[in-house]
Amino acid sequence: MRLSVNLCGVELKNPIIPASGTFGFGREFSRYYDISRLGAVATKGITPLPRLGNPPARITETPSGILNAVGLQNPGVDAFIEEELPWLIQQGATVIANVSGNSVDEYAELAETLDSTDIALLEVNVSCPNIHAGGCVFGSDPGTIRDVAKAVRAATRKPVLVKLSPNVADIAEAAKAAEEGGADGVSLINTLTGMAIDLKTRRPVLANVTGGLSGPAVRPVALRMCYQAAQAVSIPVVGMGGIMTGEDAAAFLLAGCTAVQVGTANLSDPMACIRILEELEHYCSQNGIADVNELIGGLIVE
Amino acid sequence: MRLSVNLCGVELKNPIIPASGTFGFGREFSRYYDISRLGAVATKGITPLPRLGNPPARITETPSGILNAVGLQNPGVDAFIEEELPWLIQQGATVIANVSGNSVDEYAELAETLDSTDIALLEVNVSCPNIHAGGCVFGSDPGTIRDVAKAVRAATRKPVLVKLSPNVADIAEAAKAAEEGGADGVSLINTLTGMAIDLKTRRPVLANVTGGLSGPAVRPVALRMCYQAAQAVSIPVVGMGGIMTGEDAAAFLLAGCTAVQVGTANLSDPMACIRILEELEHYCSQNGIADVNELIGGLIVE
Amino acid sequence: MSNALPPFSAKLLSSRPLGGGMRELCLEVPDEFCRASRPGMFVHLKVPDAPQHLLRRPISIMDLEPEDNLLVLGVQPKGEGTRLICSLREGGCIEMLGPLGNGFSLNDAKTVWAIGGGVGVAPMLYACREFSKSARVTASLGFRTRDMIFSERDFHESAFRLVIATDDGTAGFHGNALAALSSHPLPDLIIACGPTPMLKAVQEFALGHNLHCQLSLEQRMGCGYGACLTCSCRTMSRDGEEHYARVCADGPVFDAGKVVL
Amino acid sequence: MSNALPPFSAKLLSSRPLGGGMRELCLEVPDEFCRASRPGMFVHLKVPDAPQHLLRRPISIMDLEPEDNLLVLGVQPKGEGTRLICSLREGGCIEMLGPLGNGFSLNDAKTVWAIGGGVGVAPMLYACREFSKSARVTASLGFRTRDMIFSERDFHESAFRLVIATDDGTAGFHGNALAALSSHPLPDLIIACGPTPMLKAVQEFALGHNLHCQLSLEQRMGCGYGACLTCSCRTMSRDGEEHYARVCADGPVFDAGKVVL
Ligand SMILES: Cc1cc2nc3c(=O)[nH]c(=O)nc-3n(C[C@H](O)[C@H](O)[C@H](O)COP(=O)(O)OP(=O)(O)OC[C@H]3O[C@@H](n4cnc5c(N)ncnc54)[C@H](O)[C@@H]3O)c2cc1C
Ligand SMILES: Cc1cc2nc3c(=O)[nH]c(=O)nc-3n(C[C@H](O)[C@H](O)[C@H](O)COP(=O)(O)OP(=O)(O)OC[C@H]3O[C@@H](n4cnc5c(N)ncnc54)[C@H](O)[C@@H]3O)c2cc1C
Ligand SMILES: Cc1cc2nc3c(=O)[nH]c(=O)nc-3n(C[C@H](O)[C@H](O)[C@H](O)COP(=O)(O)O)c2cc1C
Ligand SMILES: Cc1cc2nc3c(=O)[nH]c(=O)nc-3n(C[C@H](O)[C@H](O)[C@H](O)COP(=O)(O)O)c2cc1C
Ligand code: FES
Ligand code: FES
Repeated sequence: MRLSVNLCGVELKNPIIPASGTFGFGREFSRYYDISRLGAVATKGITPLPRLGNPPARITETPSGILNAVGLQNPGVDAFIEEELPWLIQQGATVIANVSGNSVDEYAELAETLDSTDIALLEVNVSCPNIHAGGCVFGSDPGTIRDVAKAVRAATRKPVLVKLSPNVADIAEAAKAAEEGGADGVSLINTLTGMAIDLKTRRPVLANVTGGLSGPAVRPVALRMCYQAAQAVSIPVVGMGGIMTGEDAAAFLLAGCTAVQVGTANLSDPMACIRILEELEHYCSQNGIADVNELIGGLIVE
Repeated sequence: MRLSVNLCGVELKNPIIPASGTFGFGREFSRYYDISRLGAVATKGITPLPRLGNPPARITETPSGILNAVGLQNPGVDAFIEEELPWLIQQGATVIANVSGNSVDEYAELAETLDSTDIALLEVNVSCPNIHAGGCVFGSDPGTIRDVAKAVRAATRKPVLVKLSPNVADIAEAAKAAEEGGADGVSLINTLTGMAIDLKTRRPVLANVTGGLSGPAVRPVALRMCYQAAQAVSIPVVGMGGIMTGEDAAAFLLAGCTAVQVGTANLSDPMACIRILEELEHYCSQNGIADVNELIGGLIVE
Repeated sequence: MSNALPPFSAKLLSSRPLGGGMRELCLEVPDEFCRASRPGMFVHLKVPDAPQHLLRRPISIMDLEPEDNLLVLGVQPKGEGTRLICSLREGGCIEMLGPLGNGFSLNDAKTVWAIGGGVGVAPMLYACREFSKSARVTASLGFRTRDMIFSERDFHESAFRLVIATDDGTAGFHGNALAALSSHPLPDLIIACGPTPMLKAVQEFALGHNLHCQLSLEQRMGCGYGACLTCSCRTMSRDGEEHYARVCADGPVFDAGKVVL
Repeated sequence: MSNALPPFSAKLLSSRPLGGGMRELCLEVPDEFCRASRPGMFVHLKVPDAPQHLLRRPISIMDLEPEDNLLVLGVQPKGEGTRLICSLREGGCIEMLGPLGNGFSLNDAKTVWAIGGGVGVAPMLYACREFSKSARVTASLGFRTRDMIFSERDFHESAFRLVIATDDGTAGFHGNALAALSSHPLPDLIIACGPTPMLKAVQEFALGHNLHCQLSLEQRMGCGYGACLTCSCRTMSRDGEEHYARVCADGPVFDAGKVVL
């Protein structure tokens, strides 16, 4: 069975990629399995300088979902390049560097800094709901998305994925903005902004008040947005949001995604990505699919 | 214990209201309990003319949520006034008429038609994701929200609630647009647009392809949006989205809602609203709250 | 006006495998339930201990023994919900709403064909039992293959005549449950429940022969009691106007002449 | 490098009530688990048959009998997750990840105070048992009231000396578990687990008296194995710089001098 897919010119062993922020820089997972078995690895979000992140509590459970407000805790791009990337490359991982900036310039600088490294792709997170740029979230405005895509595209030779926020009125428009800016692909969805209240203390559960919702609860929204994005653009779409099983992954491929990312599932189970990969293989073989590429965009809509 | 709240000048026995589209016109529920026990009743969405609705399948289950695409099947405003409203009034229900139009004019006409009836409030649904006005959903544009609110406000003496869509980038802006247009209150959230795929047939589960996601899965998003809306406007907010228990209802009141609506829970259990009312009462008495109004906006945020 | 039975918790008295992977669940139900039940009605079951499954699951009444307050269901574990329902242990409880729906009407029919296909065989047992009190009921039951057959002995007992058909000819008539009746004299009434292609065939046959015919439909449901309008099926009124009726409350049983399959 | 024990299914051998609403669960665990365990470590339990609960629940190792591959947990049914864990039936299985975390380090201490409060008493039992092999361990256990006391006999067996304290004075010392030790000679090492106010008091005491002290913290967790950075606690490095450490992987045990409570 053929599982490999081509994502923006990069050949991936298979379409299963752990999602940014749920896989650290892979070290913890390499204690459980050989991470080079994965299609690629999306790193924890990287910023120009180290970030402390938000105060705790940073996570809580919601029905079939979780809310997180890590706030982009990370060691900064230099430490990433010096300490994390070489290790990842040594493991044989195909690395997608996920980056976050506070301005168009910061994004461009990050892209430039990473251009000469061994990363395979750049994933530009314009959508983290837990940090704010001048009060408003970057990624909900098509104009800004286009500007960031353009600046990053100009600053690197690596293929660029723009990671979109679901907290928008029109995801097709956001995807088109990324495409117009020169993105080689889009990935979605990041988390939906949500909130939980502790009825005993009458306070927000998260210190940050709001957090990002992910997990199976958001899957219907994610699937819809991926479908709409895939309809709207001609660049590849990387889908995610609540993927817990191989069948969930197959649904995103059918909706038009070239590859998928697995986030929250890693928090429930360190073996999740490998299990999902095996289940996807099983689904294909059960359904007479010899090449996983047959699934991509295979949804039948009358 | 005092449970009554004042919603836009209308005194409600209690803050529990069944949500539009999940309660029909109340007849089915009156076989299970006395519907005058409820704070009010939000009717099925009413349009100027009768609507057939979408072909089946119209509903499916998702993790801790449901997707529906009823497509506003309803008998039209005249049949509502002649056949449903008198019956509701006779039951002693406080009626919130939920209306949907395809243009600003249609909304104004609906408001005018209903002005001389015995409804207590008008709930203007600018957000149903299952019908489309010229391809784009009405309720995601603040300008349109303002226009609809204004036109409806001018066409009736009844208090007007504008029901907001969660499929927007900035809910505070949407709420403010409604307030600026003259709305007496806002209600939210309507459903998040989502999708489900049948892995066996490789087709969308719903005939309409997409549907509206509701239930506990969306509660964190709903709670966040209600909190943000309540912070942004000075008119009352009616909160909903995944309320299944009295504690859930209390969380929405704490977030700043004057009353809450219960939707999907009615589909799981015809007694849901009454149970939730009793649980809310229990929560109050357990926590030394003598007046439910003490909860409203009582969230402690540092 | 509050006259409907609110959801109640029913105790599982026994659970045993039927044929074809189906399970027979015998549950204890209150008197009011028994009094309100009629063949063709269904119950709406909460998936036990699984709050993530918000919607109930509609399951036909397969049999009822009012003297013992006994409800019998035949459940096919199809997806996660029915699988969890089938794995309930004896002595455990399941939350139930019902009986719901309109049910079959015998009217004055003296001869009846009760045609069931697959899981749609289940409601036919209760119908045979009840309608046999005043009519001659010929039950024709279609299964995919011999191993899928269930409740044959119960039908033998309750129907005037029993015909078994299998798609692959491994038991009884080789073909579908309607074709299996081709040599039988036409009845006053046909009632049928099963997969849509089967219902279509029955509908066409009944309309062609001008026979009274009632079809029991399946549709994805929300509430189950008429409020949410999600369980629609297309119906055609006399004047040719199309409507969407509610399978849960206007059905699940529809006049073959009125429903568009 | 793949040297961590992947999640495994552990059989519940016995379940019995302890004091104070807690339940003692005895589970069968593999040899590798026993080899890797140390006092202060925890397991991360999947809530059984409840996919809507995505996150696991961290529970300390309360005791371990490696010869019998026996893991003992003490679980307080606090919310829905722990309630479901506590209602697991004997013979059933629970999915487990672990042992996780760093655990307490005895180093060369010869005298130890093991201070536990409430549910935080649980990990102290395993610590007493292990550390008593080479040190004199005085266990001081604080409970809200007499009815909340659990595992007293086990502590009697495993600690050199046992002190019980209750907030309301219904048993033992009237006051908290630290105050209960005021007349005792100072130890080489204090280890503590319990509510934050208690930990703060212990921290202050230890720093004031220049004692080695390790505190076991609680925090809401995602993965439990260091990947998601959601379980943070504030730490202070020598140079006064603040960081967020991971309670699951850098802890749950922290040097009292480094952690900011
Ligand atoms: C009036 C009526 C009577 C029925 N009687 C029986 C019976 O006696 N025995 C029996 O085994 N089955 C019966 N069914 C079918 C049964 O309801 C479905 O197999 C069941 O709902 C599937 O649930 P699931 O969780 O196992 O499957 P899933 O596919 O996981 O269910 C997902 C969702 O789709 C709905 N759904 C899926 N298939 C159907 C279907 N065929 N009809 C309605 N909803 C569906 C489910 O209720 C659920 O909401 C009946 C259906 C109807 C409408
Ligand atoms: C390292 C560690 C060891 C622990 N050891 C024990 C033990 O031995 N025995 C015991 O009874 N309890 C122990 N706890 C506390 C236990 O994990 C929580 O009581 C439990 O997670 C609550 O889950 P719930 O579903 O019952 O409650 P809910 O409040 O419904 O849980 C909601 C969410 O919040 C999290 N959460 C709530 N309270 C806590 C808490 N105090 N700490 C961490 N997460 C929390 C839950 O894990 C879950 O994700 C320990 C916690 C930690 C961090
Ligand atoms: C704990 C946590 C941390 C995350 N951090 C990042 C991040 O740093 N950068 C980013 O682009 N997305 C981040 N995400 C979002 C995920 O990559 C993913 O888009 C989202 O969780 C939806 O997928 P899922 O439902 O499979 O988790 C984070 C998600 C979680 C749960
Ligand atoms: C079956 C169904 C039909 C609905 N129809 C309408 C409608 O006609 N008008 C409307 O404003 N909202 C409609 N809604 C949205 C609900 O009123 C409510 O906003 C939403 O479901 C969120 O609340 P919940 O999570 O409690 O269901 C409908 C929801 C459902 C589930
Ligand atoms: S299922 Fe709600 S109307 Fe039929
Ligand atoms: S819980 Fe994930 S890093 Fe600690």
